[in-house]
Amino acid sequence: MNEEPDDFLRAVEAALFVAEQPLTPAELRLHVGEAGDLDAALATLADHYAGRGVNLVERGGRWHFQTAADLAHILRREKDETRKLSRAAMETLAIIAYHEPVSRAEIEAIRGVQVAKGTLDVLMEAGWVRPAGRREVPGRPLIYATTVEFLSHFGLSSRRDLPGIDDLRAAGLLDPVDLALEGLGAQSVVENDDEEA
Amino acid sequence: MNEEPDDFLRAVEAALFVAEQPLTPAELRLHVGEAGDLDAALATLADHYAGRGVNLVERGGRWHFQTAADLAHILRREKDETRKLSRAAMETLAIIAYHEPVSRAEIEAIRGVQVAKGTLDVLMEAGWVRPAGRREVPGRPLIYATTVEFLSHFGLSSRRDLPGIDDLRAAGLLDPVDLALEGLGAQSVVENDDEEA
Amino acid sequence: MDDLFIAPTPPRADVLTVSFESWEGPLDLLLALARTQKVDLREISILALVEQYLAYIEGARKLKLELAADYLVMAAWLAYLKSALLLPKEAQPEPSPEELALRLQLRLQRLHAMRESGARLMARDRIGRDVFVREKPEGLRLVRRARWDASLYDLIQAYGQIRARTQPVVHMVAVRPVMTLDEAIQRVGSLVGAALDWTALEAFLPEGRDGPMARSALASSFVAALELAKQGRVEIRQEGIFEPIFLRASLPEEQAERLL
Repeated sequence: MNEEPDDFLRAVEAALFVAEQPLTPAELRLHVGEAGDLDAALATLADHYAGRGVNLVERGGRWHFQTAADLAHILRREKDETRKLSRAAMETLAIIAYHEPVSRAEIEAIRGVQVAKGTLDVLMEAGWVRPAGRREVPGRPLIYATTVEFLSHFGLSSRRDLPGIDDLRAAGLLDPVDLALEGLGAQSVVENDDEEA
Repeated sequence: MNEEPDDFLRAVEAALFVAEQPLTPAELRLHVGEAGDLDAALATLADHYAGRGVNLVERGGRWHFQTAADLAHILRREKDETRKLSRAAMETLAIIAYHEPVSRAEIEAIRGVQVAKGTLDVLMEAGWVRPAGRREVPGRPLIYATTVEFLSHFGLSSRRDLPGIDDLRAAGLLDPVDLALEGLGAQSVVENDDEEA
Repeated sequence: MDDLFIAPTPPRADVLTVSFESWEGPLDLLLALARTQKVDLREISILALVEQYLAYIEGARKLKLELAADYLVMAAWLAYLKSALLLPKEAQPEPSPEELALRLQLRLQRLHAMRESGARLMARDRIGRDVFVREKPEGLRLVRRARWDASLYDLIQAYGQIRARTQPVVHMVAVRPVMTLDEAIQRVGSLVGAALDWTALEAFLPEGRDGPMARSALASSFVAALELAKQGRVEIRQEGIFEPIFLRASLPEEQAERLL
């Protein structure tokens, strides 16, 4: 059954293998010449490759090789990369968590700094923040809230588990640590650390 | 004989088929997983494709599919016409391949002329030659060696496959002139090659 | 690629119009000349080769061809080698001309070997010329999935920092040990009515105070006394400078007249 393929068959096989595009029989003929039974060769090849990792298929009169559908998963390898959330993203997430649902403008008012476009995207991509409708005020801004994944990632059973302001103060987390560096700023500073996010 | 290939074999086949570059077994493993005898699968595949229009070959430890050489005439297109290397580039490439690693001065000693500015550049641009550190002699000259791409391009499994390399080595033709002279029993070698040039 | 297999056409003895640009230096020319002698470079006659080369250079000179200096240097060196080789053995200089000739031969062999190897390399089945790989492989994709590294501590710390940064700052002034003027007026005003006779200022001070509080109370009570005197509510008496100060409530006018 696995006979040595003849040269015509090999030529068809090679031509299909290197082709940039699926080929019609007429296009194949330009390579493999007029001699030889092209239909038979294609049928033989399709049969030969049927159970393999690569199949020869015909779509709309054009032939091409493609990987077997059940192997798609191996052609795409996922790799986890642990990355640190930027400070801007971390702060935005914290504000959403403590004040949800909040609009972007509200986040900016609390942070005292503009929220760059990518920041919310990163948080949504991480699966921690979701759009939660619109605020019924002029402009109907989108409002954001945290997700269930947010709770599970941070080990919270509910948002009520978040430490309150008094807890934060007691833990010294309200002490102005970096103020000297940051500038006492309620002035709008467009942050630029979002690219890291 | 033409048994149904198992899923591991099919996965290896598919991964090699879609890969943009020749793959090392380690790179393949990232896709096909740790289970399965990869060496055996590669050998089986290479064997399976041996007489076909497409062959599985190993070049410098990396595997890829390519069309059978005897089908070149049907697959070659005008645009495929490879840029012809100058004689200088060709000789320089041969010297690097057969003598590697080799410094520019050593290339010049063999060729009897300076290596023109563009020659090494052309070879490096083609991806066939790379700088391979420095020779620990006065002046610490850069030394050059060939690349894995060189092996794939010229269809060599390894440098041992360089045509005639064993004969050349046996004949002492890969030794420097000084060393050859010593071997021939010539006494007091004080000449410097360069004055002949 | 054909030119790789055949060395550039070797010059015929009678044709010297070959352009020197076709040679890659004197060694290249020598190799081409050597190959007109014999296929096996190990058996060429160096003396004959030298004569060939010199004749070639001489012919070029007759044609007034511009010759690169290295061809002339080689010619001079070969002329020297030739004369040394022709000397009787015992008169030969060091290093021996035989050795020099052997060196030249070895160099020609090596260049020849590399030239042939280069040609054989080029003649192999080359990707893109003889064998072909897929034009547009789909490629094995590596999907990088970001896993964000953030702990609850990071979260609450970030929130703490925002709050610390954006809370309006409230200045709380610590309570200091003072008796205000208002307090003193209140106190002195009420106490002075209770005493009918002259009473020392110190008697109006709150008891059990010392230190800054006592001094503040004394100063405030004195100023309160002056204020009350100005309002006509108390009278102040002092015998002399630094003497004790006495206060008493000022009597209503009719009462004062009766007492006088």
